[in-house]
Amino acid sequence: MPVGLILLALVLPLINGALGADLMFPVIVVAIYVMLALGLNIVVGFAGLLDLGFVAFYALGAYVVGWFASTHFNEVSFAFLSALPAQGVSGRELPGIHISFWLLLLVAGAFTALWGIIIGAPTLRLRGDYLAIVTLGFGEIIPRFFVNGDNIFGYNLTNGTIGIKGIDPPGLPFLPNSLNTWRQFGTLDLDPWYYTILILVLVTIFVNIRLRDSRLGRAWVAVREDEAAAAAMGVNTTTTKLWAYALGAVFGGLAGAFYGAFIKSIFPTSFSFNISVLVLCMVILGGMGNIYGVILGAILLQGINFYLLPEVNGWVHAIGDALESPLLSNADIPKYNYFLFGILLVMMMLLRPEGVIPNRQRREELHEGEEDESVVEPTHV
Amino acid sequence: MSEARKEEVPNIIFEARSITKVFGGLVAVNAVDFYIPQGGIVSLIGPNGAGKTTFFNMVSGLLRPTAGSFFFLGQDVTRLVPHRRAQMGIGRTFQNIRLFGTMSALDNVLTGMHVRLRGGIVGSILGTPGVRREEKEARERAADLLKFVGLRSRETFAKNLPYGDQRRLEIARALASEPKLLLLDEPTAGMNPQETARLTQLIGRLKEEYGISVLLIEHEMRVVMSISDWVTVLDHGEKISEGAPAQVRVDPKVIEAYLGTAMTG
Amino acid sequence: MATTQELKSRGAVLLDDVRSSSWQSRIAVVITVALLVLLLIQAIKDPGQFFSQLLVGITNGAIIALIALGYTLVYGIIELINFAHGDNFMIGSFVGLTVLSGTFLGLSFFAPITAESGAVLKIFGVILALVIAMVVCGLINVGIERVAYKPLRNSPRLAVLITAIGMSFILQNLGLIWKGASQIPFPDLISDDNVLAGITYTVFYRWKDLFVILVTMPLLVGLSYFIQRTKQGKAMRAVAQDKEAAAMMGINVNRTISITFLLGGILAGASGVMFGLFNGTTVFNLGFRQGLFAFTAAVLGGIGNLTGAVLGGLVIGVIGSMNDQYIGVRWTDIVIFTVLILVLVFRPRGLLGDRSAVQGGGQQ
Amino acid sequence: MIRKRRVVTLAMLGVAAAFLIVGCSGGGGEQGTSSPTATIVSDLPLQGSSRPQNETIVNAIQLALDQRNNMAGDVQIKYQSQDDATAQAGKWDEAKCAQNAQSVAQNEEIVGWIGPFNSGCAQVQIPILNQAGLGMVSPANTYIGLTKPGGEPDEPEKFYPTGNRNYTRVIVADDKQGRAGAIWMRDLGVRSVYILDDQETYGKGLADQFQQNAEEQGIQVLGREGIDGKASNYRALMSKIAQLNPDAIYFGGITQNNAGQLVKDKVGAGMSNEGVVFMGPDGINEDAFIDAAGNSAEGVYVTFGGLPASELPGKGQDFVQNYKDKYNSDVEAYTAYGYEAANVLLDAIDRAYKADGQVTREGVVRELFATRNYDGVLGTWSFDQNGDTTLTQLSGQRVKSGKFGFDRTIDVA
Repeated sequence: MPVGLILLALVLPLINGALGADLMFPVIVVAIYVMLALGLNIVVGFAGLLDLGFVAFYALGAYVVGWFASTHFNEVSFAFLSALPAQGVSGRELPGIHISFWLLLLVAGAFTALWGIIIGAPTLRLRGDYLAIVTLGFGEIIPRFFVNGDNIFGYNLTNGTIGIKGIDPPGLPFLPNSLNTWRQFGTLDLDPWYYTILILVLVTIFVNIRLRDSRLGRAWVAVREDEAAAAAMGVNTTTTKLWAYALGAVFGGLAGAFYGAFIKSIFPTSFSFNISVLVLCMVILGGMGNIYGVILGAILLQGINFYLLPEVNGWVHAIGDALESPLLSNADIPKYNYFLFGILLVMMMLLRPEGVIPNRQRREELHEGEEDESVVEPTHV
Repeated sequence: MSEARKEEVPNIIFEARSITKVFGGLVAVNAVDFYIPQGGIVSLIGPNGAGKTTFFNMVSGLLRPTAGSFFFLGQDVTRLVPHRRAQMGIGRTFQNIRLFGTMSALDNVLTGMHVRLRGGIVGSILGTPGVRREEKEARERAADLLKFVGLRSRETFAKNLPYGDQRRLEIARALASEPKLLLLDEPTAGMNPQETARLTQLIGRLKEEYGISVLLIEHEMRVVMSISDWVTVLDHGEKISEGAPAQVRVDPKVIEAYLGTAMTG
Repeated sequence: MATTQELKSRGAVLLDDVRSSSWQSRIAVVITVALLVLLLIQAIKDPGQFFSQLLVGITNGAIIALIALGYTLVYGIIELINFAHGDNFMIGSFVGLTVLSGTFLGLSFFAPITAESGAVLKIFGVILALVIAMVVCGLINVGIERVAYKPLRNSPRLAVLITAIGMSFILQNLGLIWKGASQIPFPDLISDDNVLAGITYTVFYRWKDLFVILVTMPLLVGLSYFIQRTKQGKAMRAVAQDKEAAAMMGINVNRTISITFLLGGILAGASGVMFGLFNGTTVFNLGFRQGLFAFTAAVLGGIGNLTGAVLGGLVIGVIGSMNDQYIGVRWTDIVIFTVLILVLVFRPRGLLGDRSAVQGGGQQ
Repeated sequence: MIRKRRVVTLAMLGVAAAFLIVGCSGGGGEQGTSSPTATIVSDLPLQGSSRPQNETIVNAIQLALDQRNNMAGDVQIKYQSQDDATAQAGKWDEAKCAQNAQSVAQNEEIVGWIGPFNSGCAQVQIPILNQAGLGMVSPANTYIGLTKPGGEPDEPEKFYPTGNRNYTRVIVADDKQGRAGAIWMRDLGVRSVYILDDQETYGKGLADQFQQNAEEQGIQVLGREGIDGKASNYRALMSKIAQLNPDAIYFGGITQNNAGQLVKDKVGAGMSNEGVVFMGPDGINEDAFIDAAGNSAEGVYVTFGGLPASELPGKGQDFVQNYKDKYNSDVEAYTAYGYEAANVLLDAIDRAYKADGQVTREGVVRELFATRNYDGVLGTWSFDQNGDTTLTQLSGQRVKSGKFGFDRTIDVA
């Protein structure tokens, strides 16, 4: 891990402060996506399994925090290591379950890993494209379930589209009052949030690297390349794939948990298929299997989404105003971002399937077909 | 005949009892009995389409027989999945080389060691001393294996190796799983005479240096005749002959079967 | 000597046999039977309502079946889930709408055909819309195959699938650019009146529903004739069986694949126009969900199997309408996607079975 | 290899920095004018399907400022328009909502906030801006729980962590619109109703309120169901409802969730709009609904949480005319509310400066809540202690010959 980059990341809030810029929020959002992309990278990049429903784990992680660190289950009142005072704003005893965010991170990781296994176990024996469809199915069902979940046989499990609101901040209650920002994780000073997600991202990167170079990492590549040969070498292909699925899910869940606490509200409608595809685009753009490539992919695509497209929109409007063309001055370029991503996916696959920063192995694999094309191509064509 | 031999060689490592495989009405392998003695080199020969590779895939677990059972080290392994058989000590190579093309030669061998390594996920992530030591030892062992099969380039992608090296790498990869029984599917296919000779020598050393039993499918009759302890001949899924190489060579049924097709080798 | 190809397919068959163990099938059968009994009870309680819903389901299912055929044809021949197919269907409905409006790119060809037009003009309009949409969608499908899938025919399966997803987004956004984000109304060319008026009033079957069946049936018959009887159809079947062998026998594999995509596109175009005329609205993101339903239908019937796709479509349609009636509209999506997952997990070969979805040895 | 990695790292860094700098190049204020200055912001979703509606609100705010020469009394006003939608969502996005609120909260120059448009976004923003003590005026949020009990058990307290209120709205909340629908149905002689909603915050909340009020009005509720706004049709649903023979169907939801299809299938299932009333809220009060429903829209009833432009009092008519003159286009349903919100906020700033001699967030909030008998484009009204408007006049409209026509006013007082 390049030390320089870590150092820069560590002092970023200082730079931000010095510039008087307003970077922290977008940086945190980008970091969440970096985590998601790295999680998906384990599944798609390392193990070669196409997961089109990755957003499901993101959603599950967020709901874990939503359920266990808010007033949602207001029929009970239970707090455990929570950063909140036992009495709420109104002075009454806080209804709902309030468990420390740090503990919930672990819970979210375990919960999503469990779901990864539940989803993966029966489906991982399916061939790759079928697996993609099954994951897509789950990715559609889970958010839909959260939408409908306000009435499961009369019980309000998820609060439907109104979502879960007022999620507790993480907080470090044992700190002295003088370190109030860290004690409370307020909404105004984002430094504690930033360092939290930074640590999470670094852990994710570290785990990615270690896994890639481990016995399991080799098994993933083996299964990806030739499942039968891998099995004949003694690799348990199902568990190997299951691990990829579960570990990918863990990082999706952790990202979701952080997101839930950070935004303090969860809406089931935010976990759409588009998010799955966006994260997939990040992995593919950056280079499947390449950790740094995937990070770059996440930063690039979020940059395009948040800054480039609105900027381009501004330019187009300016041009439209100058030319007095209502078509251009009323254009809504950012609306078509998935058009861009669609083209990106096709172009990447056709021209540079290994991504911007390729993984050495993946490049070889993805260009495999080209060399022996003549062998398979019917001769008279 | 086979009954007689069983008495001669009491130490049976692998046994097939009336193995039958039917593909949608087509009988590919028909009630074949078969066994491999401890430390022996047994060859399976027969003309094209005789069902050798099908039989082979059943032994390694990629296919499951329609009827009959397999015993390995005295245990019924008929219903075991491939990786479980590999764990028990059945290693194999493939007729059409199936290396992990975009892994380095060394990594291919390390993958072969998969079942013999213990490094768990948590250990790998934390980099515990145990896992590190194991990795280091594994690398050394893998390097030794590469040296044993006579491969110099460790870091080259498997797919970029010359053909003969790929064959040898496949054997090294199979050896890495520390098999007690090694299945070699036409290991000399596509090799020139010198390479073939070297490989034959290598197979001989497997038995001597590692005490590994070998089941060999081979078209090259010179190889079969020179190193086999025992030869079984399949034709149209049926066992038509078996015996010592010299015996089989003169069996009229075998000659007929091979005359019916083009005699290879 | 077994070729790799053989080895793979044999492996697939075997692993499938081994794994779909009998207790799973038994549970599946028990659950299915229980559900059918529950439905039967409802049918006896209120037969009019039940049959109305059955007819609704069949009509909805017929449209799904036509789309499903496109998936199954393409999957049968190149083992690709053509993700963009659902969006091609959406484009089909847009093309139909444009034809009926009589205006394209600001050029007015004829006066829009609306609910007020005469009967002859309406029939002419519907046929014209169908034909043009079928041609356009057929060509789009062929074009997509040529540009996006053909160069990747020997790449890992993952790569083609990702390309297909990309194409899906491209088509969807073309629809968005073309007609905007909101729902667009189709002219009401076909009557909402009850066909069965005078016979029974408890069962409601509109002329619109009949129209769907009247368009679907000839298409199915035609398709089946094409595949069973014509030279091209036979070539398609040969290529689906074994590309290499077909090529060796002198079949032009690339052209056959193109024709398959053409057929799929034609069906998508027809179902797009029908969908619009039947439901009365269309929208740019229609294809994702309808496509997924249709894919579910194809899988349910046994992907690669044409009869299966039709059967699957009808079953999905009926499941949908029965769910709307007896469970609740908001659960319909979940129920259908659950069917998809259950079928893939427990019976990947589908009801009628053809190509196994279970992993064969080492396929990419 | 290591060297190469370093290059890559640097490149990544560069790109990241470039994006981030582009992103924050806007904003930043200047100081040093003689009269006191203050900044107000609006926060509306400006991408996706609700963009046209919200652009008219931005225009209306700009109009209000132009008419005052950018002055609130003696205070010079700067205005920034923020977008709380993202391209990837195509609508409001909770992260963007939080980001906007967070960023404004730290900028002390900003003393007033107009928005947001969506109640879901308000749920995210209010707690953040509450801690910053920033006064908010929303032109469009109707979810009850934002200001008063009636939503979830611990609402509205959970939105106000400081315990002080800072949020107001000039539109009437869902309880009143739901009640208006029920009253209207009673007056139409409806005795039984089937209620549908689109399962979104707005639609579901309204349907809840309607249901409660319908029961109070003695209307029998035959069933209640959430629909999937993306389903291809609702034939099975309508066939089921037709069996129950309701006098009316109420739909809580928005056009974008397939309201047009719903009406088409209702009529298609043999329930004509003459025989069975179809009523919806202001979420379908737009031409897009009539377009989507085609002929089936004829005779549909729609309630609106205020008065349509044509029924506004004199000042309102002036506004509609001024808007038309300036922007050469018509107002949308919420445009006048955006204009009213801007004027209320500007007057509060004016009063705060006059009272305190300076403009503080605290003062603005105090004065906002002190708005009484305000004579604006919506009529004469006050904020109650919750920050809700005291207006009780809603309107009912009906589709006639392919257009919404004003039918009646409904007073829910």
